[in-house]
Amino acid sequence: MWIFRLFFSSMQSPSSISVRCRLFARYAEIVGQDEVTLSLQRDATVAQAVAVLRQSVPDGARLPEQPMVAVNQEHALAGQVLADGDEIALLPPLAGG
Amino acid sequence: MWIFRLFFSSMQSPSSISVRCRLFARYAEIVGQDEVTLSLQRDATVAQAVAVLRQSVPDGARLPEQPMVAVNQEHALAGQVLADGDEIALLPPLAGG
Amino acid sequence: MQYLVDAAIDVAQLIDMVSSDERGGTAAFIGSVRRGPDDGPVVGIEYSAYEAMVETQLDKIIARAAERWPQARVEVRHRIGRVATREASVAVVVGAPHRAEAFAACRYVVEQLKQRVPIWKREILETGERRWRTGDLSPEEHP
Amino acid sequence: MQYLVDAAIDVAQLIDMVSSDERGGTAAFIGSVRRGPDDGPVVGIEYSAYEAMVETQLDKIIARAAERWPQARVEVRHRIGRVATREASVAVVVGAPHRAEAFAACRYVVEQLKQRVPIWKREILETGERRWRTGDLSPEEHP
Repeated sequence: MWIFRLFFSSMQSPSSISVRCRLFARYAEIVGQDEVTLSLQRDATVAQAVAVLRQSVPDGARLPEQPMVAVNQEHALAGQVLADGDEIALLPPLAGG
Repeated sequence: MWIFRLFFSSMQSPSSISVRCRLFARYAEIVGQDEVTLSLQRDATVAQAVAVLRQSVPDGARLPEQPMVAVNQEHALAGQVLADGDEIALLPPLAGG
Repeated sequence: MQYLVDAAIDVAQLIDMVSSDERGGTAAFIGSVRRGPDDGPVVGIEYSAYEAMVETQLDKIIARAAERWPQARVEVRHRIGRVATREASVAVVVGAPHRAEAFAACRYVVEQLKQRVPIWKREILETGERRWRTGDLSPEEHP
Repeated sequence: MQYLVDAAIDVAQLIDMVSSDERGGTAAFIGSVRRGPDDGPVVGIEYSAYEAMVETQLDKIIARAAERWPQARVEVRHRIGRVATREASVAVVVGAPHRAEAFAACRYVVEQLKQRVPIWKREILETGERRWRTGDLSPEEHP
């Protein structure tokens, strides 16, 4: 039973996941685009996604290392584990109102 | 000098004062009038004015013994001393808003 | 009379009056004539007031608010006479540079108004009967 | 989109929506585009948003307010796109049976909105230049 689970689990979770990353306001301006698809290792965290993004877009190093992030439209902490198909968003300091 | 003052003081302060007493809302309804002129002894207090009013108008005893009172449009305590020409008002429980 | 009005209160106009380039946050309180579950067939409210004292007291309340929140600007209107259910009976509108001041000054003026300003209301029932009400309380018993 | 609007916010209409026979107290917050003494020649603000998340987050904020103040009704509108100085950029309007609930729920929704709802503003200067601003803070330095 335990072996079965491991087997199916590895079937359903390939070694990499694909995550849609959205950029807004000043962050979109900095990197010159508002959407990037990132390929991440399985069980990658929000922090790892941000690190990959900062290295894979032009001027990505000008993005903060620990920006405010949302995952699937919910505020998320740096340690949250991502799943294939998630939408993450880098949010500049909010200024509604 | 002291005698002079006493003399002038008694000249300017006759033994009784006249006070205009206004009634509003339910209190006006109870006594059937919205204004009464009261003649009070010199140095009468708000409480004494209310006592005189309750005895001198029809159904005055149905007014509360310690209503909210204003003197010259300012909220006043029962012990406040009245002066000739003051306007006092009996205020039912306020209900603005 | 500056604060007592006998026609509909234009809240949008009051908001415009208190806002400015420097005052970006506006807090407002609008009281409307309501009919609660225990209130029976109330069709409106008739407001009466000690009019001169209303003006005197609101002048003072607004002056005290201006001392505490010097950058705030306050507008107050209260209906007098008959007001139908759901119409606004009172509006307190405060503009300030920041929202904390706007909320605090608005709340202050509303509470002071309820405590100090001599206005009374009489419910008008469907039957035509009228009934005095005290503020925020159950109907006054007739003595 | 329920909360984001690209035309003038009609505050009087929102007040009408949240008031009822049972909800006699309405508290409102209106934020307008301001130009403070240090802001220079700002002629307006351009708002942008993560629109789907604005809707998701405001739904949740309003649902949490409804748990805490079950008798309150909340309406929120936020402008998107360009808004001229002194126009309303946001309105939070709360009707409740009593004013304490209306004020508390209104303040709660405003604070939550400022903290959680992904909206950004860029000042438009007289010169045509644009400048990102953070909420309630000084202009962000460009990195």
